Amino acid sequence: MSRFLRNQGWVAGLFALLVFLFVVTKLIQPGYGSGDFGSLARAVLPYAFAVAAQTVVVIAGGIDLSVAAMMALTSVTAASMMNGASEEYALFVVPFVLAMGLVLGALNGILIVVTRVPDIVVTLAMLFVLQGAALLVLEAPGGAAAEWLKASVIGTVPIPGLPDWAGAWVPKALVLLFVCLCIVWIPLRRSRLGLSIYAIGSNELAAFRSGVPVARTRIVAYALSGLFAALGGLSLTISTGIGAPIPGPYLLASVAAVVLGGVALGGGKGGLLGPIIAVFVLRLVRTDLTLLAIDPNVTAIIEGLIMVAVVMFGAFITMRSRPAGATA
Amino acid sequence: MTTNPSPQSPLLDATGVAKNYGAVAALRNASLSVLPGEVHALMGANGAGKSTLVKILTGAIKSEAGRILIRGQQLDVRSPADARRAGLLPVYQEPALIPDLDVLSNLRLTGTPVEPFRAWVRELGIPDLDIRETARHIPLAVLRVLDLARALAVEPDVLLLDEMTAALPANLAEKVLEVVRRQGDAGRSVIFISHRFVEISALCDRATVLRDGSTVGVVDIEPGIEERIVEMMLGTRIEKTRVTARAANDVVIAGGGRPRLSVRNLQLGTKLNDVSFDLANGEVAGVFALEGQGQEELFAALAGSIRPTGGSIDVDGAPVKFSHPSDAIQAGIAYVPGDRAEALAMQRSVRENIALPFSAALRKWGPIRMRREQVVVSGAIGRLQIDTRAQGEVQRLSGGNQQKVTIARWIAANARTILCFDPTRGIDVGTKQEIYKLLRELAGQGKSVLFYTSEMEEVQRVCDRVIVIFGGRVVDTFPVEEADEAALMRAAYGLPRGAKADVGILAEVKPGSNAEAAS
Amino acid sequence: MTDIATMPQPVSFGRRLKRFMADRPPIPLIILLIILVVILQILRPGIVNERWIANTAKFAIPLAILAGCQTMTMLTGGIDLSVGTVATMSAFIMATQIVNQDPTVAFLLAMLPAVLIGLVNGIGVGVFRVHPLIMTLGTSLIGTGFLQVYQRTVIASGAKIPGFLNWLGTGLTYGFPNALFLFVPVAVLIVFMLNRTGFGRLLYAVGDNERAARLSGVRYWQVITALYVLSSLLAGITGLLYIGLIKAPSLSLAEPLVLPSVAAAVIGGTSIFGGRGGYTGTIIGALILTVLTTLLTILQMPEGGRRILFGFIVLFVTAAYLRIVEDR
Amino acid sequence: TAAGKYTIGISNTVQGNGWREEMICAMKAQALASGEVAKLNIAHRNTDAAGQLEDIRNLISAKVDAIVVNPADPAGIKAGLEEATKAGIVVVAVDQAVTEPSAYIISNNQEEYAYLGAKWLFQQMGGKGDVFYMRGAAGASADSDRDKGFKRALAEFPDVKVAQEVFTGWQQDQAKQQILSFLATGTPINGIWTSGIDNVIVDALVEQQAPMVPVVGADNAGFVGQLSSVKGLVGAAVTNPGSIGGAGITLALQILDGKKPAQQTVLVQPQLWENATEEGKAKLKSVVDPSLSPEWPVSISIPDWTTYTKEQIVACKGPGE
Ligand SMILES: Nc1ncnc2c1ncn2[C@@H]1O[C@H](COP(=O)(O)OP(=O)(O)OP(=O)(O)O)[C@@H](O)[C@H]1O
Ligand SMILES: Nc1ncnc2c1ncn2[C@@H]1O[C@H](COP(=O)(O)OP(=O)(O)OP(=O)(O)O)[C@@H](O)[C@H]1O
Ligand SMILES: [Mg+2]
Ligand SMILES: [Mg+2]
Repeated sequence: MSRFLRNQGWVAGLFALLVFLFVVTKLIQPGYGSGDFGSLARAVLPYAFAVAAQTVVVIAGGIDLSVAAMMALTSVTAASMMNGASEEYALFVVPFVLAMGLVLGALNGILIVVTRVPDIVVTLAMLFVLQGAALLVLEAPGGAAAEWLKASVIGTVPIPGLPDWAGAWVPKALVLLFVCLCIVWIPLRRSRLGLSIYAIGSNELAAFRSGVPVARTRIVAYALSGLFAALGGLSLTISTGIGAPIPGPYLLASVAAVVLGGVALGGGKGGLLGPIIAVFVLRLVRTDLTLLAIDPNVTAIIEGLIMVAVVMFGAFITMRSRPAGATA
Repeated sequence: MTTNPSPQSPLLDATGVAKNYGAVAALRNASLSVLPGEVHALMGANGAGKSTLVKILTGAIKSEAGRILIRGQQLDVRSPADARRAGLLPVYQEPALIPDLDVLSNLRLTGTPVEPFRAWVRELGIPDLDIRETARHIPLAVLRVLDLARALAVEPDVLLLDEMTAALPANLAEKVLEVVRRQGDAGRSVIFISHRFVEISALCDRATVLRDGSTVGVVDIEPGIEERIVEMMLGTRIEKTRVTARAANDVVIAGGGRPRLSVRNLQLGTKLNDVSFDLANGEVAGVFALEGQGQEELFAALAGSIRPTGGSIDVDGAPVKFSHPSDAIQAGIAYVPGDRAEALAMQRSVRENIALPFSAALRKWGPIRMRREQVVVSGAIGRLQIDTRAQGEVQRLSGGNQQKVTIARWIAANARTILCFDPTRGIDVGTKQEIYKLLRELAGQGKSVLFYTSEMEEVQRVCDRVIVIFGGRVVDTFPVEEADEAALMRAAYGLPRGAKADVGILAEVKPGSNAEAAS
Repeated sequence: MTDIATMPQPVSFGRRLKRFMADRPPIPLIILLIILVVILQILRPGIVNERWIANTAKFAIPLAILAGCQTMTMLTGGIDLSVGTVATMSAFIMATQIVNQDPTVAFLLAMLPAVLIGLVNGIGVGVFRVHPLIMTLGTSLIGTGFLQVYQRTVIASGAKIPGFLNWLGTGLTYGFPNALFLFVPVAVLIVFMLNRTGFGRLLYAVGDNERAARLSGVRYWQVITALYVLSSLLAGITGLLYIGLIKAPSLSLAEPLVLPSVAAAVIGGTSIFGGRGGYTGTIIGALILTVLTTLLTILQMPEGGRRILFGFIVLFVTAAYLRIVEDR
Repeated sequence: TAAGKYTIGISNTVQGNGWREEMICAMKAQALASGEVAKLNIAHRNTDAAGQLEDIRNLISAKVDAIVVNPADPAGIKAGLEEATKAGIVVVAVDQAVTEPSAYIISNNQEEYAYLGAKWLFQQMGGKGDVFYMRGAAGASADSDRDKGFKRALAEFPDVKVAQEVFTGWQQDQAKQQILSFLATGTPINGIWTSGIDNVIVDALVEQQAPMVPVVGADNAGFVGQLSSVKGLVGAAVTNPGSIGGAGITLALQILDGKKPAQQTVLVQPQLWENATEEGKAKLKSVVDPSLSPEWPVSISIPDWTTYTKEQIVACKGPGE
């Protein structure tokens, strides 16, 4: 039990915070219902994929500043490919765009390994490159998305045996999110590859000495990040029906959620669940601020304060929980 | 070189291996040949290049020259993963478990079968391991054993153990030795690095001796071989200058004066129990202990690095509480840690490293008086005879010179008390002599030194008195005249002074080894 | 594996040249800068004239000062993402307070948020050990929020650019930008501080090996707090200079300088992991970026292509520089 | 305190820019002046179309009576607007059109904005010469609309060439660096068209003592002031009132009160104020307002659509504040 708390305590606390926020939301707006929850799930979608993309590389001991630009590029690519094309064509577009994310992510990793330039600089340079590429694909917002794709995040998933009122609380967007993340993450987490990603983030030397192919693992981590970012880009196209070449606010949001989710920026620690819950928390805070009609200017302050306060709190308990006599 | 004609062809055969770290030649011309089924000792003084050779054999670092044959074939071992595939499995001097993964994940990472691992762990004396525990939270000694069990579980052809037993308590060390010997009996080869002759003679068939990066001999282990090995290890440096260094200085122990440092009932979690002793002005007090008996914690507590949980420390008769090393420094107490990497800013110059304490206090943040600093720093450099050819970055200095920088810093700062934790680690014999002399000189000037060493003979060369620690307690305090190696060893194992009991954990394993242990 | 490595070899000219440059890091950077200028001159003959040099300096100076903040924080292994917000805040407050206040009072008011944000950053990083990226990101969000709130209170009074700042930002003396009157002392001071003062030594020491610094009696939190306050103060002063140059107070005035300031420090050879680097390289890094921007502006190519080129050039310059300096 | 009965939600996706800030203040002032609004619920931040969808859905959850939105993209928020209409909420888009058919639109005509200014500029240039084309943010929909208008005017003047096209990102510092770099190349130009980042351009010309060429900008206070005060500057300000936000509130209230407009779309046509003629100069004199922030458009009200006073919009207070 105590180990569970030590390993999962942060995620559990975050989850409790999320539940608390739902209660608060219900108090502010008694009419808050399943439909509103569906809206929340749809809003979470691109952020969740962005944060998943960031989480993988942060666990591997890196950072990816190109996440948002990658989402923009994959989004405009998908939107322009589907523009005027048949519904079936989208069946080809989706895997194409995902493969593109994978390859471009791997390119990030390869550049880091080959040039030996720090991650933060390589991905910063790639931020400009991908942004530029997005502008070449679509100079202005536009394009289209297949109807069936758009429908894939609207409404709920009928689950046999579940009463209607409960089924209403299972929005498609949420199911889609969890299916996509689980398909990639769960097998990965259990696999040797996944462990290698943790290993190079935790202690690169020890990982190397344990026989982990460090360079290859780093490339794979970035490739996965690219894949998640492509999912994020697709989800943007799906929810808005267009592609926009200017990156949205996903980079900073992803870094913030990663840290709130209990993933150490040094690497090696944490999982995907925490950051995803953190995304829900941040989006729900946003909802609550809107429901309360708080002065928009104050919301930026509140969001910043929450970020700083939670992280400071985390640092504070780490400091407290260190064994007596340990160095400060 | 002692040839040992053998009907078998070697399993592993390395010749002419060389490796340079910048200005430091870690290996010049090392060779090593291991037969199937043999437990082969790799011996050499500190810094002789043993660990470096193990790292090269297992692909952790690249050599610059040399030829490595495995089963007669020249395999390209570029990474530990390749070595693993070739049947070579190391347990390095530093733990290799991933700190943030639990044990099970660590096993999966290396493709180690779990059940054999568990069996080995039990065999190695840890019956109740929780395989779900994160490596970061496991004590160092247990981690070392797990590292070994992980290697054993895949049944490697050649097992390379680098100072496996150094950090282990006696009971675990004994189990490890048993297991290793059985490996040999089962026809697998083991390369075994240790500084402990008892272990070598109990375990090994042959030994390869390294000196200054070159193989200087291969010998069969037989009774009485120790002197040969020591001779080979140390080369011409063998002539013993016992106590002469000390005698050269007239020891002035300030009799009757207040002790410089007075420690009473010091307590630190489970690591230190009720430690009490005094350190006088003008005295070099030795601390002797086996690995991991609480000596590191004692030094850290005196240096203000960690806070004791009980007891008191008095400096010049006045009680002090250190909450940060700067408090200790303020009281004139400086700490030279054993690990250079802990004490030096590796990318900075020698000068900056030596002058670092001058800038530490808030009121010293302003412009530096470069001329004055230059004088003080070069004084210290001169005094320790630091080779400053590569002084732009400390990391380019040789290990011994790095170690000298850590000491020079406090000579420059004129600290009144120096806590030296194994300051001669990885230092060559010439430099060692200089350091011994320096410490004596400091004492001659009325300063006091607390000196921990892992090498027994240093105690007699440098110290006035020796404090022996075992299991976090002071078990004995000798005047140096009585501190011969046998007496020290006995005390270090917690045996009462004067007891005639056999020393060494393997006393009953191999009759006849006690004689060597005491020699 | 061969025996060649152990034999003495005649040192080739290339190797000697490389060693020469490796020991004098600014030289390869200056060469890179000259190459860029030559390319510019070839593309637009006649562009490199006195006026162009003055303009380049005008824009490089604010960037170089902010990059100085990054250099100092990066030496300790940190980063300061709040400099953009701090600079914007002091610029905006100065421009709006000068309308009704005495210039000294306005100046003090303008520097107040800089000090506060620096202090909070320093305490968060130095005492609570929050990751600098998150800490400075959080405070910059909070700062932006406060600026928005403040902005509404001064709409009625309008804004004015003090003549002195105007003179400093845009004026020329004998063809030299007046901004040099601010920059030269600041640069000399930073270089002097990093090389010749106790505080500068501590920045390097703390970033190189915090434990070693601690054992030498250095109190980490003091150094870090002072550092972030200093960084914020410099950012605040940059804001004042920048408003004199741009002459239009907006709520996102200096934000676009943040990422380039990081890039300038990295190109200039400061290690993002701490302990290595210096300000001279950073200044040249800022010049390189400014020239690069001009170069891309005059290239007749789509915006997307420009950004792609920018990203790749930044990556190439950093990688080439690392190769030259690191491999001895 | 407010006597009104409606709650109106506002969604805006660009923060920190003078034009957008004026738009928000106009909305607040108009809501207050109308006396019909009890509360404004403002979602005002930097985000993209997906983020705006989130805000719109949150406003639906908050059960507002009407939503006034400045769309991040005309098509990108269609789904959210549709849901709002289904929930019985009146939707009004301001500043730019939206593709959702049930939404009402009151917008500045961006294409016309660019066309009007460009045409005037090309005429000033005598129908020939080189123009420096300083666009907005690459990839923004308002920018591409304006590009259409600019290109339309360009097509009418075959002898006018674009000497250089740059994206300012609607950022002052970037624009200034671009114009300075460009001036330093010594390339002769005959006119400058800007997408509303205008006063820094004039500043640059003055600072560099470069030959004055005609400049087209927007009706920002700073630029309008320059048109009447900078010696030798010939130029025109095309109106792009941020007060369109106030008009949006008015339209929403009219619909809530059952007075639906004849068409779904109301376009506010831009005006052009130039200083080349005496008549134009007089007009400029009458609108110049040095007390406003230089980034704020001077057209702080729109006749027939807004009823607040200057004090009210400058106070920037909504009902209940
Ligand atoms: N990374 C490194 N950089 C520079 N020098 C190194 C490095 N690693 C080892 N050395 C130097 O190489 C020499 C051989 O080191 P090695 O670790 O092989 O010694 P060892 O025989 O294992 O000693 P010990 O008994 O202390 O473990 C030493 O002088 C050491 O300082
Ligand atoms: N910046 C410096 N450069 C060179 N030597 C220094 C420097 N600072 C201190 N020292 C030397 O180090 C030794 C101890 O310095 P320390 O600062 O502990 O002195 P102190 O007794 O505290 O004196 P003060 O009252 O001046 O602080 C002295 O010999 C001093 O000359
Ligand atoms: Mg070793
Ligand atoms: Mg003193």
